[in-house]
Amino acid sequence: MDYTVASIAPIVLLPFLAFVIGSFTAKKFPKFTGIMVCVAIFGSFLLSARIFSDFVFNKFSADYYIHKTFLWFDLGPAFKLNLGIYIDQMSAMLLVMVSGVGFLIHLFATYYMGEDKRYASYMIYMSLFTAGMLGVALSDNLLGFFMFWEVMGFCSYSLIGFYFEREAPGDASLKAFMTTRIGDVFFLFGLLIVWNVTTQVNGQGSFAFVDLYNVIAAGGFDGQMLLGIPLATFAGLCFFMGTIGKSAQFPLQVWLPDAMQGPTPTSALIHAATMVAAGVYLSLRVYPLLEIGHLLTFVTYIGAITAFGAATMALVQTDIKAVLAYSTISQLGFMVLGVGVGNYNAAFMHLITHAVFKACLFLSSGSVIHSLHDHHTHGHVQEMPRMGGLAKKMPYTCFAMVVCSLAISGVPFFSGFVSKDRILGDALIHGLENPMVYGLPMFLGFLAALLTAFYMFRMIFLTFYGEPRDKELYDHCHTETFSFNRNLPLLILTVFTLGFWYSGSLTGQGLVKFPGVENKEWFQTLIEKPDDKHLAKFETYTSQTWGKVDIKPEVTFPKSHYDPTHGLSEADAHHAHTIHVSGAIGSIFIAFLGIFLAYLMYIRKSLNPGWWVSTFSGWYQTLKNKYYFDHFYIDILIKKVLFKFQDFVAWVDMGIWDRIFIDGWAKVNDTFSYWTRKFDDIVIDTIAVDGTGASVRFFNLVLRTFQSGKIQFYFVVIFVVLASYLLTLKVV
Amino acid sequence: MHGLLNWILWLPFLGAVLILFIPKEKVGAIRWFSVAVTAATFVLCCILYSNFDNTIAGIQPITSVTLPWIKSFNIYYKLGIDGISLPMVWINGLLFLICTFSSFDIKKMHKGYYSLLLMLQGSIFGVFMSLDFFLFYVFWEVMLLPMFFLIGVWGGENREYAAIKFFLYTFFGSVLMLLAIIALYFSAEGTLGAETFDMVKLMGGHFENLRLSLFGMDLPFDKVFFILLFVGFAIKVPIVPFHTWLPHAHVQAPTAVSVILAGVLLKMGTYGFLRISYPIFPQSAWYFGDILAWMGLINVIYGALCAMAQTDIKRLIAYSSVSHMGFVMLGIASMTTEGMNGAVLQMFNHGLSTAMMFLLIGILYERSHHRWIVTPEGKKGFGGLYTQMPKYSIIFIIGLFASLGLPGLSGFISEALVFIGIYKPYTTIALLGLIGLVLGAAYLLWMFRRMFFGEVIDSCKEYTDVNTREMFYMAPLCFLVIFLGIYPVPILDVMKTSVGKLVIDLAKFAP
Amino acid sequence: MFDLILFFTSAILTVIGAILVVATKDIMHACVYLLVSFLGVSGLYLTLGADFVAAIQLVVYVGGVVILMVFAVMLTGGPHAQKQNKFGIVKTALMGNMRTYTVGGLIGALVLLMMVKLYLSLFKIYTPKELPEYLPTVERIGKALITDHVLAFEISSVLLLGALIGAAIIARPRKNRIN
Amino acid sequence: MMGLASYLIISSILFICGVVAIMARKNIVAILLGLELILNASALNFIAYSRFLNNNIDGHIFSLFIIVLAAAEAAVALAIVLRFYQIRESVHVDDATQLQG
Repeated sequence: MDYTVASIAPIVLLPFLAFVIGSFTAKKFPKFTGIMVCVAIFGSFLLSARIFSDFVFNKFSADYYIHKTFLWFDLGPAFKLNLGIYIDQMSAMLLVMVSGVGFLIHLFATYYMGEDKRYASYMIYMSLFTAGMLGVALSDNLLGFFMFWEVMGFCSYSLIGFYFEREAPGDASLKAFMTTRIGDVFFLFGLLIVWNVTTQVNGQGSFAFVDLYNVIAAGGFDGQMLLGIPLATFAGLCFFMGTIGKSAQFPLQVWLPDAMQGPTPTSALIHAATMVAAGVYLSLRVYPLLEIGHLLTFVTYIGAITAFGAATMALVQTDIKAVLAYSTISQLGFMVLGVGVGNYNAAFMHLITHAVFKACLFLSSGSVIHSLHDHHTHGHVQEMPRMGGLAKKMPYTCFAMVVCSLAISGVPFFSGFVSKDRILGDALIHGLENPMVYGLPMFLGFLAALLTAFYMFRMIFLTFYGEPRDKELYDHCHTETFSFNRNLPLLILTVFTLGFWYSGSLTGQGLVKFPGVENKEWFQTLIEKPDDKHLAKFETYTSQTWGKVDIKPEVTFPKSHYDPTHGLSEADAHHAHTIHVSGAIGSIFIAFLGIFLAYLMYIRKSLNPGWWVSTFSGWYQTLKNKYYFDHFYIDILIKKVLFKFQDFVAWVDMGIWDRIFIDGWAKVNDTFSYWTRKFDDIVIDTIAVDGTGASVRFFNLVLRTFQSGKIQFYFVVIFVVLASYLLTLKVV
Repeated sequence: MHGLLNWILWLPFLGAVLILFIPKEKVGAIRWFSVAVTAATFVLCCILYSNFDNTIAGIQPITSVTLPWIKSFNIYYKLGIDGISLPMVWINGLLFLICTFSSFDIKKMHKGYYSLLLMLQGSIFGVFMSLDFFLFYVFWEVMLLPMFFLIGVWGGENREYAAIKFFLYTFFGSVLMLLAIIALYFSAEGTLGAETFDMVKLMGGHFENLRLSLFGMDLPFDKVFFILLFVGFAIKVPIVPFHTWLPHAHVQAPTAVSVILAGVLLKMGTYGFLRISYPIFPQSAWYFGDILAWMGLINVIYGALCAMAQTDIKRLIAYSSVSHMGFVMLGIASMTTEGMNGAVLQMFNHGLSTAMMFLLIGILYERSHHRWIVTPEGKKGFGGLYTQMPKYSIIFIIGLFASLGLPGLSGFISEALVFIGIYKPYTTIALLGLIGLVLGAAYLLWMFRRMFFGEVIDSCKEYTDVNTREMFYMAPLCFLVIFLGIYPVPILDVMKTSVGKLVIDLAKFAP
Repeated sequence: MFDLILFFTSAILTVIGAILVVATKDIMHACVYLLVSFLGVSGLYLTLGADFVAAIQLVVYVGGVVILMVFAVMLTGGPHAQKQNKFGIVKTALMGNMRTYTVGGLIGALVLLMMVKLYLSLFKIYTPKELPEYLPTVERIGKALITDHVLAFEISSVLLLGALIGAAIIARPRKNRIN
Repeated sequence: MMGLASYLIISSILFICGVVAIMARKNIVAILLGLELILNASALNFIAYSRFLNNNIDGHIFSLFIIVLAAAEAAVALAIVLRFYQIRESVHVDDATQLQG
């Protein structure tokens, strides 16, 4: 296809230009700015959709790609820094997801933030953020990736701290930026390693993914050590630290719940649908490095711990957004778990499906929150204990939220089931094969799935069903009427929570097929894991310069076909399918069990939540306090260690080094000069110089005493002298 | 073209003299005259930039000036620029233009102030342009004088202490440098055939085999004088054990002087490394490379930690300068193309971002008359500035994020280049340097959070947002910071040939 | 025999006169005793055969100097001098008291020691010999003065003239007296 | 016959008396009297030596000059005393300390 700069670059540039123009028009024309931003993102969506349709409908080839580079700057022939775009199937899907979901969220934001006095500036930040995420998706190299990644970090900072009149958003934004920053610097170090290795192998450093894959295939990392750790492990760990930071994995998950301080569409766009997904996307992009660095087990554990830990924390939240925030962390944990167990495209699929339904959930919660206005505090209500029975008031929102909750819980026919089940299925295979290593992550994964179903429906039941617990609030809540920017985005997103969009079969494994959509496992077919065996194809990948039209006549891209055996032998494939089916059945059971438990507890009230809380109050407190991570980081690591240490250093600097050594040295010199001055005064001046004068004066005094003018005294002297002369004279 | 450097160098001095003839009551005339002089100088700098030939490595012959000065000692009036000095010359022109605008706030003795400011500009130009050691030293010393008075007269409440400390500290360094210069002068006869102060002739590692007898010890000549030059330049940079003049000077200096101090003056130290220490003593540069790299690392982390503990904004930014100059040192110590380019670019970018920060603090100080994030009584010094001064806050955010190295703003590219450069020779240092990046974000954002978020505290309710004049001089910096963050080529193209030559020259002496 | 008598008489006059000059409390008496003493000295000159010198001694000293002294004493108010100096401190008595005499006595003893030391050695080497007869000295002195000692002679004449004029000028009363 | 020793003893007595007069007296005129005694003692010595040592005329000449000097000295000194007395109305030697250092 004839891709030129004009058909690709605007995907990023449109929202970016909307940001630039908007920053000048925001003050004067807020409405216009909001519309312009939406239009710009819709433009990105159209261009992305074109690419997507091209990739999926026309080519349908896992090998099809577009790679364009341009020289950013060079420092002589030995150092050229290229930026560029790289679109393969994964980027194409991510692009369409980000721009599509992003557009819907923007649309919703025009409703949610419409009355806010800083509506326009909110919209342009969102626009810049979307540009950043699209840049991440388009970037052909790790440096560009990193740059857009950081731009997203900045936008996240600005948007979390959007309500800067209050104190809490300030803390939350600082925490978010700093926590992700820790991951980012490791990411940066990973970049350095990649640059160095590519320089060693190719003689020309590069950050491009393709070059990275080629270098891995060429064994560029083999046998290299860094600080006693294999270089590949080190590099993989660095990139995975980026994931941990950005995707809020254990142990850096602390920032994401606080990030809910931002307006709700922000939470939907940044902290659920896209930005946090960028971390997982990074892990997927550097998957070969994780593989040759033997990090997958580690990744599995991190994912499983995160998924389970966040799910448990979500159990006790009373804030509707907090439940969703922890659920996000938990789902991200599932994705990372998927990466860890090697189910590359399931992880990516979960990224996409999760983005859709989590965006929808957040927007729905935004819809709920926006409707509930507390006339006493003049603020919106987010606390679930004050809700209840809202289904009657908000039928559309309720519908969207229930459907999305079904999807996230892993109920069949919904997207969450398709993607999550595949991850759990692979975890099950690994767990059964190697229970000593993968047993625990598998177990935690299933447990987290159970908890997910439970807490999601706990939220649904508490919010929409039962009796309204705050009657006044309920009465003030307006009945929802359909509006294009409030309900339309929810409903559109709801449509895409259905499983068949993503897979032609119920489980996503081509096993239980939907009627009429046989062999449409496009997701699995097109996303090919770049593991050790599949790296060879990247050697043929070439990049065009920026301005040229993308034509690859000499290379043909055969249409890909779904391989049900996934390259395994017949027996192995059968074994895997058997386990997957049993896993699917298990997870269906688990999902319904979770929903049923929630039903028992919050609708039937046959299980009393209060009894559980009082019985396990220690656990309850632990969960309420987020396993004391915040306490540990802020109160102990930062306040007790870092602050003390920095105060100590500053004290050493000014109190010891400057005051004692530098000023002390001045003092020493001062003292020395004081004593030399004293010496000068006393010895040189007083004694030597004045002393000469004084001695003259002294003898003057003596002689003057003799020169008394008394003649008789002279005679005495004369005679005494004469006598002494004569008496000593030796006269013969 | 030949006279261009002369014009750039002497125009500020001329202005400094002419301004004395304006009656001191005519404050407006004094201000606008100095603006005119700096603007003219800046225009000349731009002409210089446009006439610069990127392909020539080393000194540009077209602009060089060589005139005999003191013939009997082989002292020449020799000016010239290359890719390393041009960015510095240009940013000097720019920052002084901005500083004259920002100095409209000063309250007393306008004539002397502007005269000294112009004199300072001229002498800094001289440092960056002179290719004769003697001339270099003269300008290096002349620079101290206006600086001393600018801090000592127009500074804060503890200005005399700061000014004297600044003066003595840097003077101590220059004396060591003078010693090295004289030693080089006399040793040049044995190695080069004639006694000379010419930097270009002295370059190239001619002093490797010389020995020096000192206190009965037989010492290598080049290493001893490398250390002396190092101390002289390190005080200017400042490298950590020699840095304590900086917080005092910054805190006490008036805004414009802080800007110049952080924006241009500190770069004289690193410029000295690139122009003098390294080319003249390449063997020693390799020999001491490890130590320099570690010192750079210490600068980065130590400066950041100290900055975190500060409650005075200016002092915080002063320490952040220490931290950022550490990156420059890392880049220089790496001796790689990327690292060196990164270092020079970082010199330029730090000049922009830190100038922004100091100007912004100056604007705030103009309104608040204090600079406490947390007052000594433990109360909030500022709060809710975001609500109170939205435009100011936006500019502040740009400066802040440029300073902490956000991609898309200028600081990132130079820091990334430095890290790419330092990774290969000193991997451990690169890894530890990351702590500096985290801390760098931490102290800046922590400051931002405490000052700008939350409710507007009572003392901040009177503050007005930035006015047109302030906007006018902040805008070019904002633009440059963003533009160079996206497209650094205009600066990199100028420097890369010269820096590349320097790296190649140094690589010849690699052990 | 005559010589002997003359000698003893003269010696006694001289010694007694000298001692009384020191001892007396009255300045006028002291002048008179000085006169006696000079007479004795003149006699001693005669016993030594110095006829001309003895005559000059009589003429100049006894006839001139001592008279001058007497006039001086009379012109300066004699013994009636004030008892206090300008600071109001009581001055030592004009003719001396116990303290001044003690000092004088000590110095005198010192001089005596000197004399003894000098003369004892002199007497050791001195052997008396036969003395020649007395001869008139006037002619020889006159010749010596205008031959060998003419310069000293002329100088002393100038000196005398100077002393004369000087004394006259110094003693001349002035109008503007310094108080 | 009388020897040299007897003359010398007499002149010594004269001399000592002169010295004591100079020391003990405070009257300038009285001091001058002591001075005259000393001069006479020396003159007597000259004469005695010239008689007993070589019997020539030189001692006489010296004595003559001493007498001349003594006369001149007495004249000037007494003039000074007179003048001093005119100024200070005193002949006390302790009042004449104008030449002290």
